[in-house]
Amino acid sequence: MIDLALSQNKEIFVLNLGPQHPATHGVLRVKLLMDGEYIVSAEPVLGYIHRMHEKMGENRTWAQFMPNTGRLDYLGALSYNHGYARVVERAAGIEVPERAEYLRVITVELNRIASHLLWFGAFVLDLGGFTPLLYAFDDREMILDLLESVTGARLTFCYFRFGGVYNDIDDNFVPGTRAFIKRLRKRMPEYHNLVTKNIIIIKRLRDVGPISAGMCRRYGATGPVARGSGINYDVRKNEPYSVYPEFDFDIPVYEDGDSMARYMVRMDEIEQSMRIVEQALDRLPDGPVMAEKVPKIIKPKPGDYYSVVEAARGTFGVRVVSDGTNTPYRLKLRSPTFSNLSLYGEAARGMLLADALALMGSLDLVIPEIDR
Amino acid sequence: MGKENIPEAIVRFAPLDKLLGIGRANSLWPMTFGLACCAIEMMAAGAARFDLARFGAEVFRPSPRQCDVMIVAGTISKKMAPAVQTLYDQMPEPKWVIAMGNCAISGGPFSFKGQYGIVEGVDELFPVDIYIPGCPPRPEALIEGILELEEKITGNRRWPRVEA
Amino acid sequence: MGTYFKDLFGGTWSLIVGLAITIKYFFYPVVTVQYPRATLKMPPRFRGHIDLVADPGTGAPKCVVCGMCQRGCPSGCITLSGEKPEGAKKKILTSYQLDFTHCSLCGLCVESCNFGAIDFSKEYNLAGPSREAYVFDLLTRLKERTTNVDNDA
Amino acid sequence: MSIMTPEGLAGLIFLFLAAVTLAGALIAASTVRLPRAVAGLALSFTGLAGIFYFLNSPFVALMEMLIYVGAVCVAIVFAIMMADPGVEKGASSRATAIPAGFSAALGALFAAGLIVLARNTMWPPPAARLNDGSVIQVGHGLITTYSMVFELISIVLLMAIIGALVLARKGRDPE
Amino acid sequence: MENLIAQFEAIPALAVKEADYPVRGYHLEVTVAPEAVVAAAEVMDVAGYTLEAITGIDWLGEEARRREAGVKARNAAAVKAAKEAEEEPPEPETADLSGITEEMEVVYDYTHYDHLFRVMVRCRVARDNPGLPSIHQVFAGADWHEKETHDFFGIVFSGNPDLVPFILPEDADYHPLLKDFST
Amino acid sequence: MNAHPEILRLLAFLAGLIIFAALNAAYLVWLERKVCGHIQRRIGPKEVGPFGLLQPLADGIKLMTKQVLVPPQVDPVLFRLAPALVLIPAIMSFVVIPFSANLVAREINIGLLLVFAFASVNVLGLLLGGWGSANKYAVISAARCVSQNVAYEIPMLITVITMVMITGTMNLNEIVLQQPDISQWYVFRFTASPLMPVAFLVFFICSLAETNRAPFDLGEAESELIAGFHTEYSGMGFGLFFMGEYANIVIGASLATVLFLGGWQSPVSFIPGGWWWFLAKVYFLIFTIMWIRWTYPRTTLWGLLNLSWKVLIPISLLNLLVTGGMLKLMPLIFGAG
Amino acid sequence: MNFLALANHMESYLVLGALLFGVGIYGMMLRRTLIGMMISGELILAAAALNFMTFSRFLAPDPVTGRIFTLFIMGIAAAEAAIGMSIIIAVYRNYKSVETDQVAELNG
Repeated sequence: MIDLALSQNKEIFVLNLGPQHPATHGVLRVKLLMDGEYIVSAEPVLGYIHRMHEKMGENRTWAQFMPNTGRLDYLGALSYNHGYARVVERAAGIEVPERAEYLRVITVELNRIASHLLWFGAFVLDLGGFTPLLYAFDDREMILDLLESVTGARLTFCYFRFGGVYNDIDDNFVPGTRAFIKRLRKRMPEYHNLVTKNIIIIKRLRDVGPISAGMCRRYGATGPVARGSGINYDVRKNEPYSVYPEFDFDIPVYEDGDSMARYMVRMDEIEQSMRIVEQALDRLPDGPVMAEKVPKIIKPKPGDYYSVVEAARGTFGVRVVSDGTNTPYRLKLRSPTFSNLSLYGEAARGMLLADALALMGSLDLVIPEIDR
Repeated sequence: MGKENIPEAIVRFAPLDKLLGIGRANSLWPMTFGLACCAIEMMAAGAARFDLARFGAEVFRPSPRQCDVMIVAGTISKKMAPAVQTLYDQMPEPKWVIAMGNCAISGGPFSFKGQYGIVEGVDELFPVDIYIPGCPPRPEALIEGILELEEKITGNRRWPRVEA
Repeated sequence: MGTYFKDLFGGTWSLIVGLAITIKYFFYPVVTVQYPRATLKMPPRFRGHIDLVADPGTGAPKCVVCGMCQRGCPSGCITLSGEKPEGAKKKILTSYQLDFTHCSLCGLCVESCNFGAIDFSKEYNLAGPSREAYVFDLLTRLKERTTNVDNDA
Repeated sequence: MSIMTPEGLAGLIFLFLAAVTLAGALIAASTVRLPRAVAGLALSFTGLAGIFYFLNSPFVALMEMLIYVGAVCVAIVFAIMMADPGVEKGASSRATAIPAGFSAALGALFAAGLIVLARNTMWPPPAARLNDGSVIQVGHGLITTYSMVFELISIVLLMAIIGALVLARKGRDPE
Repeated sequence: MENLIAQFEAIPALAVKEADYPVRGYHLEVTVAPEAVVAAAEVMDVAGYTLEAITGIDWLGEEARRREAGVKARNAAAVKAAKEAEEEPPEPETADLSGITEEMEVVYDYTHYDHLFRVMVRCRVARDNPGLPSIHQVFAGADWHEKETHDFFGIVFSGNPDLVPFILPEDADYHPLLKDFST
Repeated sequence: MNAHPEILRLLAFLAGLIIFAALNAAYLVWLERKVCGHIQRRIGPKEVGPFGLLQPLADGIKLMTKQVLVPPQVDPVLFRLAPALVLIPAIMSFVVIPFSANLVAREINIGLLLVFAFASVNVLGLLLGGWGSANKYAVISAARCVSQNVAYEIPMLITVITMVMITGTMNLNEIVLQQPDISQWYVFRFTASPLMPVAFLVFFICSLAETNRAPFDLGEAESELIAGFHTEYSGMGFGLFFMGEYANIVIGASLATVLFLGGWQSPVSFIPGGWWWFLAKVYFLIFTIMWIRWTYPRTTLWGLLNLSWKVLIPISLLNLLVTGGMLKLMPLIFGAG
Repeated sequence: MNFLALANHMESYLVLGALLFGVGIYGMMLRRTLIGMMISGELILAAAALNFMTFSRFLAPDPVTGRIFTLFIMGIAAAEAAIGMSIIIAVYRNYKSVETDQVAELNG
């Protein structure tokens, strides 16, 4: 494809976006074939931050792998904690107390808001607006303070344990979270006024980078990318887990499939996550945060176990193969952005460079999670 | 460390050197160069809560040609190492390197026995001036690192020390 | 044509609204915490590197050299050794090395300790020119801490 | 005449500008790197603009800057970027290559002829001025006496625009 | 679902087994021969499924372990039986480890956007010179997953357009997730 | 040593202007960092000197003593020439800017034309710099800059022609003198054309685009083109580009002030007019430019060209027509004079 | 002869124009690319413009005439640059070359 295009037209040149480039949010490299400002073909090159998570999984005990999950997708670390904790609990048959499930949902949803806020800022940064990033960081810092007061970390949380969570919340957490949600509710209209309704943003996002529902299916896209293309798929609803069925929330779906749709999905998800957190805080039951009968050394029965959760970027799945010992025999991490990014090459063809970067931003990439 | 390639001045003029040092120390422009988790904390350090700009160090330049300090924030994989090396080589002298986070210092949690993919510490590639441990370090630690680097350049510290 | 004028006037209005928001924040107070001059309060659960906990009575480390933390650590950053003096009931800690540069601050070591002998320190602003400085000898640190406390008292 | 008088300084500046003009022209005509040739051309035109200033016409001088440096040179650099010849290739492939010496001789011949002509002609004495030739006069001239020229410029420019569009368009889609 | 099972059996699949979803996390487990993975993918495509992931598992030494475990169990049973019968325990058997072909496995995870049904298609290939056809014609997203599996396990997906090191460095000739891999 | 006073005056002004341009570049950067800081609810430079006022000095020292890398692939002549081509015309343009009634380096009758003549050279500098860098990002950036500049020069010049029609002169000081108080400012001179505020807006937007400022900073689009045409420049080469950029901003704001906002004339009766008013107006406009920059995201190339061809050029042409009509109409209605 | 007074003599301008013209001719002959030839052509046009201006300054009773002709030349030059550029682009797109001898087939 590339050679053919090169041989046919001398004006086409190769532009290497990355591995160090401000728009790739890390160390993704995209090999672009450009005809002037138009992209003839785009080919992401991965592996610049391959950190051997799956190999490490085979070398560590079940519990020791937990910190790694927080480093897969450092923006939504708790979702990944959750996914891994769930699959091991499934394999080892561990029940989680209800309070722990509530705490998991609250922290995961807060983390999702933080992740979307950061994405929002970074996305607008890709489009050239710097200030919304810092406003988003402002709000995000509040979430991080809340989470830090519970988990002790700001970013790479390692909070969940098999059978519950590491420790209970402190007294300030519930009022703090309520105050934060109140604040964010006030801020969201400002974000919409500053960014969503801005004519430049609308012109840059509407009809840019359309992804059809069929394309999503062929590439296995999930999360906001699929929901922006009219696919009503969210693991929290389609394959209910934890205590999600107890909450009343909507899955935002937009039909257009363009960057604006994906943007709107995420912005609406922030609102829905706030709803979930509020309901969870209202109903937060008392009780222990750790299951009582958790074996010190976990040795699941041999066999395959699979579990998915809805992370901020889409469906995060963990397949573990146990051979009955205290280490996983095989640990496969199905990362959502890996699939979401794989459609980039097809979607970016024929686009302008600036639009292709808007498309890339709208996919919400976290590279370490792709490379694993 | 980072200074060893600078040609020796023909006339050495101590006060002028000192002035240069002060000028350079107070205008450390980092590179927009994030590798992994720590990059987010690097962004947080530039954000309103912590505000690296107070020390004149918020001018994140995307081009290595215009940077003074490279903040290596994250794990360096073996595939990435040549690119990092190139970026370092592209920076004009005088230049400094901050290794932010355990991954950049030593490979961090990813340097297990039998690993095949990462460089165990950025100092295997080029000299590092300041190390900031943590996984990831808090933004304060990055600010502290910048201050330490300023101290290293000018030889004295203008700011109070914070004892945790 | 309709959309043209709608875009023109609606777009201009959206731009003005944007300007209004930013200028509003221009006059808002800043949220910066000026780090070396002012510091944020670390939450009680903040995880710095680990530190040994001294027995309040004797001032000696609580550690009984069971090695659980060493085994539990995913990154293998803890090396400890102890010896059993003649006639003593318990092992006594002779060295406790923490290679903080490999630590991932997961807290598995603290959790696995049944004696409450290690805890997170609150050091959040470590930075310095040498890598070796972050291989901590926790026993020495503990001694320094206790002597400091004594001096203060 | 002393240099430290306005007239003397002006004379010095004139010489400087003339040198700049010629140097720029030589660079433009002889360097093999086309972007440099354009830089030389721009230099030459800048010098020429200064010379026009000496000829009592700051208006034309500024127009020279605006049109030649700001527009023509930019258009040429653009053409270079589009076609990307970068460096002119050697003459080896060309059977009809004109040797540089011959070119130079021809150029020198023309120049010498013109110089001789200029120096040996008995120019009539300067005529009495009708007006000061200010911008207003130029404007008046353009729409009264020389309205034909004005129309012609307009038509030429219009044709240039259309022609450029047609040519570039055609080139874009060869099918 | 019956429909799906029938279709899989028509491929033909080696085994179609319903799984215990709450325990395993998937509903249907289909084992196919390497030649049949494309047909299985087509079944899934027609039924409107999407490909979630492809991965490999290295079963190095698994057969040997299984035989040893079987022998061990038999020995134990024999010892127990002898004890009950108050006889001399018989000479313990030793496992016959000859003639083992080491295997690797490729796992395809399918799911559906609209209803909850997860299908796992597994396929065993020989460990030396492992290969099976690519399904990227059916699911475009499989391309990257296959490249990744090739990187990690060295499994060759014939028909994949560009099976070069993808996540590993360009010049990598090792497959790190093999059980006998060491640096 | 019998230097002519006129020469001395010119030399003094030249030195003054260079210093002015340099100080402006330095302190506008400081101002920009402060403004963006406060818009983003942070402090901005603070620790280097009081209020961070020594920050530009530190940056300057650093940039000047930084190694100047000339990468091997570049055309060294063009590479070194380009920053000068950007900076020098910008400083030259200051020559005709009337800071006050007498504080003008050289008052010439076609000052307006001079500014545009020199401003057009700026483009060539960017183009040659980008091309000379032999870096793909720089080349794309240069091409973008030029198409942008060409597209926006048209509405800008049409607006300026309209202004020349109204004022009847290209002498900047005379234009200022025509606007003695706030009701006479051309931005509010509805008797000349009811579209005057729009014309001001068009001019302002065009000067944003001409100086490659956000939201039209396509040339330096950080998230797309690294650092655009100055990707390969280090140390003072980059510093000169920076100075040129800020000098151009000052010129754009000055022109807008002179043409529409009454230049150095005082808007209120109790404070006399003078350079302070001129600077106040200019810096207010510059503040607005910064405010805009830190509010909006970047447009795309097509959005930018669309804006020029579909919005600004029609509006400016309409304004030209209306103005022409009004010029003929007003004497008929109000009588000659 | 006082070199500093040259600015007031018509001949000096004419000589400069002649030299410019000569350089233009030289470049025109030397150049092999369309762009190079265009650059040299601009030099020749500039020489002509200089002569117009000179005569207008020193000889003509109405100084406007020469200026208007110079403006005319500038208009022509701008038009030439525009057309030239698009021809170059068109030629390049079709022949992938801007070397004159390689596009000789244009002639027939």
